Amino acid sequence: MDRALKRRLEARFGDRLLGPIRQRHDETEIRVAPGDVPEVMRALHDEPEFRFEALMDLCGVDTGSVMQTVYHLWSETTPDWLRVVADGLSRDDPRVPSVTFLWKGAEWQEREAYDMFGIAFEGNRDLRRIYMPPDYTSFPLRKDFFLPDDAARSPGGGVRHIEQAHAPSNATVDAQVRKAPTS
Amino acid sequence: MDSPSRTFERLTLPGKVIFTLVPILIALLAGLVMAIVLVGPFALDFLSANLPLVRFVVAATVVLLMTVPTAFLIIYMEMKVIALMNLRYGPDRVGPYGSLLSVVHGLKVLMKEDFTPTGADGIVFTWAPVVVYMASVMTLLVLPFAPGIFGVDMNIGLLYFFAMGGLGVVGLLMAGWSSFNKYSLIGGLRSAAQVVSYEIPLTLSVVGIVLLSGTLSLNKITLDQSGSLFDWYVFKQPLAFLIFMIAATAEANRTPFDLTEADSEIVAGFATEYSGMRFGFFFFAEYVNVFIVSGLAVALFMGGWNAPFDWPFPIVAQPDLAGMGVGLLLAIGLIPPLAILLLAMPFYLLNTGLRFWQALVIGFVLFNVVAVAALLGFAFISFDWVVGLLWFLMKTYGFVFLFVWMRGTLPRVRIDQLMGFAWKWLLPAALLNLFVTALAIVLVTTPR
Amino acid sequence: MSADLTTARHASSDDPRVMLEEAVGVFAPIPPYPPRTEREAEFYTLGDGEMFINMGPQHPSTHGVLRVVLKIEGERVVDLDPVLGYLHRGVEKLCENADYHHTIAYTDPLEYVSALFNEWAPVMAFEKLMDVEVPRRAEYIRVLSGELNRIASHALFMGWMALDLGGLTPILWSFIERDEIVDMLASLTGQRMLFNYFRIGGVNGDLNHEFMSRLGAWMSKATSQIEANQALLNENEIFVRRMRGLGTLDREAAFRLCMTGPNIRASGVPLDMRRAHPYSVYPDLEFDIPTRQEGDCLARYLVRLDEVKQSIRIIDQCLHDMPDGPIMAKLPRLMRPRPGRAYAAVEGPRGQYATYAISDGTDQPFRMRIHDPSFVHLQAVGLLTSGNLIADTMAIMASLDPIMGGVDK
Amino acid sequence: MSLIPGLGLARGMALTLRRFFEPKVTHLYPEIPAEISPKFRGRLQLLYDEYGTLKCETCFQCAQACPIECIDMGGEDTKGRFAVHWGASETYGERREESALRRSGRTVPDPAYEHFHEIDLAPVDAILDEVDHDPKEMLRILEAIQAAYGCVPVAALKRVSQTTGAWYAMLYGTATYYDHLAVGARDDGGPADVAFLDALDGALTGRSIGDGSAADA
Repeated sequence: MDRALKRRLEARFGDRLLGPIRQRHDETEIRVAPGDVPEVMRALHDEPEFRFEALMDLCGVDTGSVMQTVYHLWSETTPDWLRVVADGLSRDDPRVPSVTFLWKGAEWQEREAYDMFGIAFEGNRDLRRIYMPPDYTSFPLRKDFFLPDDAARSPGGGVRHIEQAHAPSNATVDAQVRKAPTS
Repeated sequence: MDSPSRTFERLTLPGKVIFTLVPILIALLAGLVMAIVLVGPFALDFLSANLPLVRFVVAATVVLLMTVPTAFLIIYMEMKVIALMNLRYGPDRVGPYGSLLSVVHGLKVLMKEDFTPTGADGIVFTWAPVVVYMASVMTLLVLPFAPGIFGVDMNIGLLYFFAMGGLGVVGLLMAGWSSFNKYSLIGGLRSAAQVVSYEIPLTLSVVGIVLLSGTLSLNKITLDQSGSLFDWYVFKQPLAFLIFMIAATAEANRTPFDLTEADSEIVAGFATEYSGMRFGFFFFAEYVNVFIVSGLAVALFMGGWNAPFDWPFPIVAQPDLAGMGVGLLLAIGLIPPLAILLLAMPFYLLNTGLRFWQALVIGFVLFNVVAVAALLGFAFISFDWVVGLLWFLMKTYGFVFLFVWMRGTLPRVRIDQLMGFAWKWLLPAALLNLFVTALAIVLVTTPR
Repeated sequence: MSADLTTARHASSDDPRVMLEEAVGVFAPIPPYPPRTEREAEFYTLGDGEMFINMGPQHPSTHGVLRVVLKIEGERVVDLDPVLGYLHRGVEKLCENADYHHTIAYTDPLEYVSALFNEWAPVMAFEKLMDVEVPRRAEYIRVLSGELNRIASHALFMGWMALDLGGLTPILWSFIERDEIVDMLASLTGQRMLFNYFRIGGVNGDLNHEFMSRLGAWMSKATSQIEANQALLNENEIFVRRMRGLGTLDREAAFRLCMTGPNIRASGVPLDMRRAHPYSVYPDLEFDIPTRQEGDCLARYLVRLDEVKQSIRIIDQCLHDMPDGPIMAKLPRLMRPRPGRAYAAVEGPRGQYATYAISDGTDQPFRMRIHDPSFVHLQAVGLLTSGNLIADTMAIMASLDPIMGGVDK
Repeated sequence: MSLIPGLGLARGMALTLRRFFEPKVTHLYPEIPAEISPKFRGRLQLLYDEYGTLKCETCFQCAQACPIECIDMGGEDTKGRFAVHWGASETYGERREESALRRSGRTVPDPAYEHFHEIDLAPVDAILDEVDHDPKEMLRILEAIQAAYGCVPVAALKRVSQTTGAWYAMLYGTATYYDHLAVGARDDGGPADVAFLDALDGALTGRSIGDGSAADA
């Protein structure tokens, strides 16, 4: 755990952070509002005290109540992973600015997050589905998506073909919406 | 009384066959005799009046028939040699050491469906393989296999060879254009660009030989190289040989210049949409091309059918068969049975489990082997062309091995490198070679 | 060709040539729906003399079921658009519905060439979630088997590289190399390809006699065998001329494209997770991180060759330093880590294999993100290829070494 | 690349020619069977003894152990004998029918048990933590639950099954075997069969079952 990094981050982004900086193992986590992502990322990327040059991973998360996009950054200046969580995207219309202006390689990862969660990355030139067919309507990794062949959840429905298109907003489907797994 | 059909049905299978075939054979024989008696003299007159034509027809037939086993042999060779270089065994199931696998491939290709894809230009699509195949078969006509064994001794043989070789491109272009497939189109265009480019250094590289020998006839060029090993043009024209080999590899679309069918880039090039025997024609033409390119290299540079060294023990067996008279008849009548008995005896005496007729069969087989070997040896000693053919084929298959070996080793070049190499390196080198050769000839032959 | 294939369908719908193309039912790469993004509209509009060519998903050299739509002008590639999803299995969703142990069996076949690294990343992430201390012997065994798998993967890379450039022989020699390693790993893990060997808190089985004897026999000849095979390609003029200066990536571009692994090390960045974020017992081991400055296809190829030598060094040290002890940590039978998040990355043969796992306190991961390097690297193909020839597309794609199983997840 | 152009090509050619004469490595498979390591995990086969009787006792331990539920003991082969259904993980990865899940020992949300009251499971969890989720301590767990609730609620049984990994049927069997354990006694009255029918109705009409509160993530 790199306490110095925590201090630097607090000094630089103190007012922008949503909640305290969490550190566990070799990971440092900051949470920012979606609108702050470009400035924060640019600062982290450019400023010599951070120099997080490499975007190691970009993914979306559906917590069941809100959406998040999670960025993992790497820098030579610290032995920690820096996790930047853009928190609090609405589930109905999740939008977050794209980071392709810094990392061209984020383009496909953002496409994947769009494909799987429906998160719209504003500024991504090529935001279309990447894995699923273009006429697919739902977002599979959302928590309200259920496996269509899940016979345990669809009594009498039997096994349906997995590629069958279905809309989660459909009234008949709503009755079977799967909630987030809880303890 | 049985009806004739009942009688026929009661016969055994061999009986039925004989019963059916014998009348047919008799009828055919009678017809043949009648035909010979009636039109024989006129036909003979006609044939003797047009001997070159007869020679051409026979040669064309032989050449056409020859391509199939040649292609089979080279395909097998390619499979086996590359496999051995890859540390595999290669074909080893069909026939001894898998040698019949290429025959099975041929049969498989014959049996496969021969379809024309939707949108293809049917006529051009159908005739493209024929053009490719005929182009390579027609080149074989002028290749001198041995003294006296060649299709036509054309005085413009070399020119004819390159002209016919260039004709194959037309077929590839036809295939590429008519297939209604972009991969085929790219393959066809690649082959056109490649073959047209490499035609020039290829032709220029042999002009030096033409200057040296003063003829375009392949037969005469080969004759020009008779004598010692150092009369071969490879020693007089080493640069030309190198250029020729590189350009010929490109002409035959072989690795590292097999861009027309680069499977990792454009699937199978011009042959992508072909199946069945049409594809088989392309396949055969490719391997016949390898053979004729090797044959041409041998004829031009490696002395053709000339032996690299003189046979150190000259044996001349010219038995005067006519002088033996009745003795010949006696020999023909007596030698085979006696030899069979002689060869059968050891088996019969040493192996008590063997019946006498079984020993006789073994003896007969052995006698045949010995007799064929003796005949071949006799032919080898007494006929020039057998020796020549043997040497020619040995050298040619040496070159075929070289092509296969290159395929097993080298990666493919890129299209711009390919074209750049032809125009920037091979063409100037060929011109330089031509210039130096001409200069040398002028210097040597000018009287001082 | 009967119909002009170079016509774009957007051009005009009453064009007879377009109608013919539709009538004969020939597959056209132009999607039948209006363009969804700016980039798609730009790509699927043809310029003068350009045409589309559809490569894959059944193409000999797309390393699996990748489909690439090439926009070409003669032999020159103007632009390309990779189309993914032909091998998509939804592993992340499946992992959310499986408990922690079961996810290993799902992540295993993601990238079938280097399956151990796909197990390693999630296992490490779960260990972080559970705060498990892995026994040192288990860590050494993981490093040992992982490096063996890395060599097998790089051996295959060399063969594929040559095959995509038209050489027939190296791929079979590579498979000989790989076969020996894979047989070795089969005697250790029980399977040849999808090992399913790492467990949360350790490994499935201890080293056994058969594995050790096979490893010893292989180690005695490995270096000489690999070097002998390299002579075929490394000095080959055709090979070197095709690879040198092709698809050059400089340091900044490599970072911008989120490259990891050998691909970024070929651009002169010594970014190796084994040193940048040390995990397992790598801090105790001595090895170098080979880098090259050129950043072209040849550099990417040579960096991998150098890595093989370093891996042999690591294996040698592992065998010498291997401590005795247990191979599994003591864990409850059913895992319910406390709510939290963990990110773990390992350095695989293609780059960073990472897993971001979120636990909500149940026996199943709430969210499991699997990061695969092939996926990130594949998008560089479009950038590196435009302006080069069709044949270069294969060379660049092969030098980036994507495995479609990992790309499509 | 060497200084002399073409030397690299020649070296490559020499190398392939050397390999041409080297011993080959192909396994001649049908003649020489492959050596299989004793640790090899291959295809599952049911064993038959010398009288042709199936040795498999259908204990489902293999099906429970299989992480991706590719083992399904319900199969019969072409000769009408019992067999293991097996397949590639990719094909069987999506097998989530209730029966397959239950056979594999996985937690199955089951509408049939919905009529049993939701209870506060904290005591159960405390008991389970005490014995470290060890299914071997089954009787001790059940007795402790009996002591805590006055009966053994089915919800508690399900909980024990889920967390220890013990098969629900085994738990149920154990709990009903002993007289001092009272399984599934309800706190408040009401005929159980009516509630059961209600639940069945709910299951058939596809009513939602989960108790979804959002996860802390």
